[in-house]
Amino acid sequence: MLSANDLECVRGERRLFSGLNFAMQPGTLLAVRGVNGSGKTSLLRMMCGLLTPAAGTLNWNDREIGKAGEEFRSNLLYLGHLNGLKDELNAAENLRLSLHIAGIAVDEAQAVAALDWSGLRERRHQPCGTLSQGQRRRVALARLKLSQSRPLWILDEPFTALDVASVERTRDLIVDHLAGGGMVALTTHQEVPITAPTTLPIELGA
Amino acid sequence: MNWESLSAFIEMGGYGTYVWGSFAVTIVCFALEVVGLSVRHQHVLHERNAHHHEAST
Amino acid sequence: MSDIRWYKFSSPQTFYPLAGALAPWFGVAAALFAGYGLYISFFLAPTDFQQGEAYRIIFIHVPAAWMSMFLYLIMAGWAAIGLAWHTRLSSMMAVAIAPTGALMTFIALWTGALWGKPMWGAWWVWDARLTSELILLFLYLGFMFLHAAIDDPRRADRAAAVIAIVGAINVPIIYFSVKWWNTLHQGASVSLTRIPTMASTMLWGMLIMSIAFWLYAIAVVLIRVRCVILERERNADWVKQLGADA
Amino acid sequence: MNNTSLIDCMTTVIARDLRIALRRRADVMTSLIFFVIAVSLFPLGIGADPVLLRTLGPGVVWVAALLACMLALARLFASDHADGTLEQLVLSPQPLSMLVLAKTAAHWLTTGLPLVIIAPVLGLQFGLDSEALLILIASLLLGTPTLSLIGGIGAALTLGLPGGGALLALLVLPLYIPVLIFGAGAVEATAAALGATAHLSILGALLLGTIVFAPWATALALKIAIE
Repeated sequence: MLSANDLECVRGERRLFSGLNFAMQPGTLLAVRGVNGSGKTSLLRMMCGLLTPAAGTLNWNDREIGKAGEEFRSNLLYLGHLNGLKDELNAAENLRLSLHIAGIAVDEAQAVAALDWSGLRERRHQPCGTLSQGQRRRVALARLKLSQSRPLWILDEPFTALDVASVERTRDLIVDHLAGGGMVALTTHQEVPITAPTTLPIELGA
Repeated sequence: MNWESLSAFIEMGGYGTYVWGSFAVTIVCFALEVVGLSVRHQHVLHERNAHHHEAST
Repeated sequence: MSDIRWYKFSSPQTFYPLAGALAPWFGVAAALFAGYGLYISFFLAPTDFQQGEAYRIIFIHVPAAWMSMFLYLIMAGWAAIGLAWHTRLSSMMAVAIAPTGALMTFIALWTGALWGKPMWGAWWVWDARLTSELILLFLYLGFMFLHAAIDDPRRADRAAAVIAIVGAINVPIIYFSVKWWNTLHQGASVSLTRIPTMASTMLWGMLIMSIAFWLYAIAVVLIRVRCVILERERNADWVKQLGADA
Repeated sequence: MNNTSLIDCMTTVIARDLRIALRRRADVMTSLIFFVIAVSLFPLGIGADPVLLRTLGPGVVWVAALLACMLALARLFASDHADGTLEQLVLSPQPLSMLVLAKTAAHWLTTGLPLVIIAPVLGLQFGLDSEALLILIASLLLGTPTLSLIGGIGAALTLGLPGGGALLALLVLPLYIPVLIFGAGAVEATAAALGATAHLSILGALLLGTIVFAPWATALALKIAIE
C-alpha cells in the first residue's frame, strides 16, 4: 500500500503542489491530470523515489520509501517519458536485459511472447535505433506484459505515440492488473476510460 | 625596537620588495574581497527593491 | 538520505540578522589581533641569523596556509551536514566559505613564491607543501565551478557537497603522496619545512596572526552568507520587507 | 517479486555495456588512438635524445593514459542518462553502488584495459627496457581501474551540465594525482634499480580504497543528478 502525506513539490522558485494526500490500496487507479508543467511527472517521479519531495513523505506499507529502498523497488515498475531502450540492442535484448536488472528473470520465449503481444514479433531482431517512436514505445510497454508480478505500476503518459490498437491492448492490460489487485498510477492526456475497483483522480495545477 | 630608522625598516635588510610585496598581496586580496562583498550585498538589495517597487506600484 | 527536517530551526531568515550583528564584531577583533600580530612580527621578533629579515613573510604565509586547509575541512563539514539533513543554511555556509578558502590558498601560494625567490632564487619551488597548496586551490575551484555550473540551487548544493567530501578525504592522501614524491625527487634541502629555529616571539607572532586570520575569515563568511541568503530567498516575503540598509 | 540476484544484475550490466561497446567499436578506438597520439607528441616536442626520452618515458605514458581515461568518462553515464536506462539502474532493487561498480568495470574493460595492452608498445618508443615495461603494465593495471572509479564520481556529478568536459577535468584531475605519482614513480623506481614494490603496493591500496568508497559516492551523485 503506497500512501502520501502532505507532499510538496518545488521547482526553482515555483511551488507546483503542496499538501497532497492519498493512499493507494490494491485495486486503486491513481489518475493524475493537469496542464503541462503542473508537476504531473514530478509527482510520479517522487512516488518512485527518483525525486525527493520538498516536504511531506511517501510510505510503502508504513515505511518511508527512502528507507524501504530495495523492498519498495522490488514491488515497483516505472515507465517514464524515456523508453529506456539502447539503440544498439534489438528489442528482445533490450527487453530481457532491462527486466533482468529490474529483478525479473525473462527467457527468450517469454520476451518473444511479450513482443508478439506488442505486435512487434517480426521486428524483434532489429536494433531499436531503427524503430519508430511508436514502435519503441510499444517495446517499452512490452515490459508491462512481463511485470504482472509487480503490484505497483507507475506509468507516465503510457498512451502517447500509440495507435488505437496499442492503446486498446495497453488499457486492457492495466484493467486486468487492477482487477488482479495491482495498483496503477498514471498520467495521460487522452481520455482513456479505465474501469478500476477504486479510482483516485488527482487534479494538479487547478 | 630593532630598527634604527624608517628607511631601514622599509629596506627590510635588503628583502623589502619581497616582504612588503607579500603583505601588499595579502592586504589587497582582503580589501578586494570585503569591497566586492559589500557591492554584491548592495546589488542584491537594490535589485530586490527594484522588483519590490514594481510589485507594489 | 535520512530526512530529518532541521530547517525549521536554523532557517536562513532567523540567521540573517544574527550574522549581520556578529560580522562587525569579528571584523574589529580581527583588526585588533592583526595590529598586535604585526607589531610582534616587525618590532618584537628578532632578525633570523640565517634568513635575515625575509623570514618575516612567514607571519602571513603560515597563517594563510593553515587557514586554507582548515577552511576546506570546515566547508566540507558544512556541506556534509547540508547533504545529510537537507538543511539549506548549512549548504549556504559551505558555499560562503569556499571563496575565502580559495583566497587564503592564493595568498599562501603568492607569499610562498615571494619567500622562495630570495631564499632559493626561484619563484616556484616544487616543495611538498607548496605543491599540495596548489592542488588544494584546484579542489576549491572544482567546488566553486561545479556549484556555479548547476542552475537549481538544491542540486548545486548537493553535488558540490559530494565533491567537497571526496576532496576532503583526498587532501591527506594528496599531501602524503606529494611529500613522498618530493623527497624522492628533490631531497629535503629545498623544502620550506626547515622553518628557522623558532624564537618564542616568532611562534607567538604567528599564533596571533593566525587568530587574526581566523576572525577575518569568520567575519567575511558571515557577510557572504548574508548575500547568499538574500540571493536565494529573493522572492521570500521577509526579504521584500527588509529596509534598504538591512 | 525479485528473482535475479545481485551478481546476476551486475553481470547483466557488464554484458550489456560490453555488447554495446562491441557494436560501437569506434568509441573504444577513439580513446585508444588519443593515447597513442598523445604519447607520440612528446618526442616531437622534446626532441629524440634517447637518454632524455628514457627518463621522461614513464611520466609521459602515465599522463597520456590518465588523460585518455578522463576523456572516455563523459561516455560512462551520458548515453544511459539520455535514453532512460539510467533511471532503470537507479530503480533496480539491487543497491545502486554495486550496479555502478559493474558499470565502471565494463567501462574499464573498454577503455582502461586497451591502454594497458598498448602501453608497452609505446614504452618501446621511449627506449624503456623490458623490466621497466613489465612494471609499467603492472602499474597501469593497478592504476587505471582507480582512475575509472574516481572518474565515475566526476562523470555522475557533471551529468547533463553544459561544458561538462572541462568541468569534469577540473573535478577529477586533482584526485588523479596520487595515482599518477605512484604509477609513474613505480616505473622510474625500477629504472633507478630501487624496486617498485612499495609503489605498487600503494597503488593496490589506493585501488582497494577507491573500490570501497567511489561507487557509493557515484551512486549518491547519480541520485542527485537525475532529480
